[in-house]
Amino acid sequence: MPVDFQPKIIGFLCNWCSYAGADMAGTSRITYPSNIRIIRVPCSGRIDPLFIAKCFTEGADGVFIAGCHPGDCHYIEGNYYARRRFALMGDLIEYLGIEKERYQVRWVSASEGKKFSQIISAFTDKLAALGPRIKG
Amino acid sequence: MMDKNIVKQIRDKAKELLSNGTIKCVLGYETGTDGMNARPAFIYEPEDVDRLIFDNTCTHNLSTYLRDKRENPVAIVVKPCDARAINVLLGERQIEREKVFIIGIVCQEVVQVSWGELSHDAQMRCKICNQHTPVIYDFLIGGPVDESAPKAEPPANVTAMEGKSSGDKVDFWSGQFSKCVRCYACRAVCMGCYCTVCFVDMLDPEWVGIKIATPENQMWNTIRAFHLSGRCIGCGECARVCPVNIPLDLLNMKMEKEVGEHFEFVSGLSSEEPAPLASFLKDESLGIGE
Amino acid sequence: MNKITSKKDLASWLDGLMKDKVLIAPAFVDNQSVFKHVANVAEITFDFKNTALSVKEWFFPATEPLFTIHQKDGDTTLEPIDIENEFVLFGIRPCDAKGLKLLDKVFLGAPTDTVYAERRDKTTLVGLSCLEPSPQCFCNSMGTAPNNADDVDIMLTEVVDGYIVEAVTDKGKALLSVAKLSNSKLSVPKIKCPTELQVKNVPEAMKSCFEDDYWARIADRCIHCNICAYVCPVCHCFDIRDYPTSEKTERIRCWDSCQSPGFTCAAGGHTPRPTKASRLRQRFYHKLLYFPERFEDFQCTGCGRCVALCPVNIDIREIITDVPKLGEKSATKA
Amino acid sequence: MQQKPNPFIPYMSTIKSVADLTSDVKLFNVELDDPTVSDGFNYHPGQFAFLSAYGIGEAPFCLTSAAHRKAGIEFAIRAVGTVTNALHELEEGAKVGIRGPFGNSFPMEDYKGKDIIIIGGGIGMAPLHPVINTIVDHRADYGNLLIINGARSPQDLVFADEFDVWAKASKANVELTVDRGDDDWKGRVALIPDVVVDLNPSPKNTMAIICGPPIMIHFTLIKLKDLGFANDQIVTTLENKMKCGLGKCGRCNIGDKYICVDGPVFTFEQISHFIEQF
Repeated sequence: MPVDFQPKIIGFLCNWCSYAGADMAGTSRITYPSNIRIIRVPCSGRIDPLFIAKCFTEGADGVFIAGCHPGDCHYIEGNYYARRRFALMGDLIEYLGIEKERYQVRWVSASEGKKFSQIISAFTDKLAALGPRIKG
Repeated sequence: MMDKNIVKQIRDKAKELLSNGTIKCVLGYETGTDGMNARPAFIYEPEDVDRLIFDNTCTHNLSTYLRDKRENPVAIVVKPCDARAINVLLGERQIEREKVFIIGIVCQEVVQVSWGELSHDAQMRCKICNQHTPVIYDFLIGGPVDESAPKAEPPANVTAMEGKSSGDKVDFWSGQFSKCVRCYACRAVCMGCYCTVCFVDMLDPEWVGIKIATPENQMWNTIRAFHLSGRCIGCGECARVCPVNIPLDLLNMKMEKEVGEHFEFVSGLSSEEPAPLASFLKDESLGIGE
Repeated sequence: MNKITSKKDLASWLDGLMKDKVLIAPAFVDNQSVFKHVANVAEITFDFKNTALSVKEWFFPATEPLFTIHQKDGDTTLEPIDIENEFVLFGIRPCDAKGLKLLDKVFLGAPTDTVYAERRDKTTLVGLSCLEPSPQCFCNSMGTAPNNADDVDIMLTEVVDGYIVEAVTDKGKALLSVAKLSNSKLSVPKIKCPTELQVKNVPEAMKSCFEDDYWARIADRCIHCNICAYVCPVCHCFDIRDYPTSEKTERIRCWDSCQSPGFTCAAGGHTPRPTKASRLRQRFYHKLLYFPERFEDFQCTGCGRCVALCPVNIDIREIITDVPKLGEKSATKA
Repeated sequence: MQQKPNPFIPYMSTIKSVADLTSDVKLFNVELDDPTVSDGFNYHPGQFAFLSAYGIGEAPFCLTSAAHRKAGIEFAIRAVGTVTNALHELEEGAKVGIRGPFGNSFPMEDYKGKDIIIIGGGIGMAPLHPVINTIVDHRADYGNLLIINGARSPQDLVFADEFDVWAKASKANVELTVDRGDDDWKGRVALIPDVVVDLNPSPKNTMAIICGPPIMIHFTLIKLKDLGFANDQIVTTLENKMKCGLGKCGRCNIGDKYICVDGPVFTFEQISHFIEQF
């Protein structure tokens, strides 16, 4: 594994909480690794498992998903449905041989800029240690 | 191995329903061109009912044909597994209960079927089945069965796969998916795959590229398995029809196992219970988000 | 006097061929016999029933780039596909060889499909007689036979302790120049496919039953998967689309099938064959009437793959048998 | 061995101009980059070619230009699918690919001395455009020219700029009709088959050429037959889905014909012998 391996992370963030949380990190000048490419979605309920599979197919080393804390969904219950999907999708990709560390779902509120930054830093470190997902 | 009594009851019922005009067609089984294995049969006339048979080669899940026959009332011969498929279709509003007359058959097992070969080995799914009486029917054929057998264990091959290292899993599945020629027989034969436009056929956005290569094939098979989570009733038809022998049931059985563990749900037991991915509990954590 | 080679000499001949050619041969993978690239003779299985996929995939692969598109700094260039290697396809059955002969009519007819032509050109076919035809086979009815040498470069027939070797073409003779052969009084055994069908009147009969309800009744059972088309050694329909990646775009051709609902669906949604019955009918009319009208041969080799692999037992042999009777039925009606 | 060119590789070409014909139809003028290829690219009214949007794919389009005018290769393209939408994104100077020309053509020689009725619906005018311009440019060779062009709305009439030119040619008449008019529309609001009945053209020594949506062709055909037109006096182009243009991909197969090589131009006499009717 090359020493300077920089994992590619695709992040899907809900517009109302987690994207605002990432924004909060930015405006508060809290840094986090630039390995994550963020895609803003209206709600974690919008994140089709297709997106996750597509990211891994296209060569992502990790997929990060964040939405409002349960109970705080802007659309009342979008993240409750999403939670079930994410649980099953996690089981499926692990079964296919994608290490479960490569897939992370977290609840991040608009005020949790610091938490967002810490999560991304830790996730990036973990992926760097795992090495590229597609070997060779 | 044909039970003459069962066959007679099917034929009599079919004749009665066709003759009195209750239905227009009977979806059942007849003997195939190899003279030993069954194939689906569509009977429209009372005088044709003698084509109908039933034996342990009747592996096809005929509920998959109900989507083609929505216009007129039909009768359908179902095994217990197929009966659960009917519940799924009813629950998803794909068929109307009044238009389907269900002839349920008490079933012990079906054997592995391949054209021109007569097998005596029960299908793996049948070995762990503990549902021998259809959960839904209008007319039941076959005697009572002791259903007190212990609840089935998760299939051994799923547990074995779970125990493998990530690297070994990748090797196994890449090997399997590299064989896929995307004939989509798994989709075509599946009662649950009724979408008018399947994601794999979409061009804009194009979720799966045209190239028939391992990553695209994995994408296809992964998402198909996901789309069947909580809906698959384990008829195993996808694995049976795969011309290159990809063990697709290994994916579906895993998903059903997880659906059972996370949501205490078994698909098709009732048409009223909400589907697990179309419902939620507020206070379940599922290990997500923490 | 026939030429014969021992099993040991055959193995060393094949071994030698691998030095400068790629050897494709039957092997067992996951309990299924398949044609694959083999790196040594030990991988080859000499005793096999027909593979699930025919050998057409080595000439008209399930998926292949037709050329590559490079787009960089506003500049677009097209790069043709280069087929570098020469191939030996060992173990091809006469039914599959007949399939290639029929595919040649389509792909080599003007304008030549050069991608197919180059693969065909660079491959030598070594046939292997089929000593035990399967119950689904009916190759004799489709103008070939289990030991027919017409469509290969070299034909091998297993006999006690070895193989009778027939050098059929110059290409085959060239390949055999390094083989160890001896004379033998043994002759090629007569082998016949167990199933024989009356096919002569089928195209004519097809003409009068196009509107028959028969096709809809068979289509009832059809689940419109693409298995029959993909396992067929002669089905040649394909799709073309671009496959872009960050570095380049490949224009990809891949198998397609007239059974799939989107096959004739044009942009905008117009579909000339919207029903399962119309698509199923197209398959059999193409095989048993249109192809014969255009190329004077059935688009079928009797390999039996679609018979054995159809998930719902749609059996072309049954259709070939039924069609003339339908013709009679409509003739009496008229 | 003689090396044949790979028939799937298009000629590299450049878009010279793009013009809006309607809100969803654009006219592309394309030039082949290699002058030798360009000089050898001869085509006739009714023929088609594949146009590549690199990175998306290619699709067949009829050649809208009349080759004798030597004003570049033109395609009138309506945005309906992935390839056409991608082409609509392209601007002047963009690289595209052309494969062709493919298919048969309208036998213009045989039409000489005859009255011609051109009936086009919507984008169906595209293959008729070179026919009209061939007749207009060689006016003495043909009899009366009647053009009936219909569209959903006045804004959907393609080639509107040329109506006046066509109408001013001698022995020529242009009849326009729309399904729905608007405040400015003074012309007909009627369906094409009804316009045909209304104009009551004589079938004597006349050829009728129809292109348009299948439903329009279907009903116009009935009306023309009522007026006494025989099947071999009515011509159309069949527009099946195609992928190769070489008679190999199988999509445009109808009976023993492949529309891409045996068509797209057929008389209804020929079509009536097809075993399968679309």
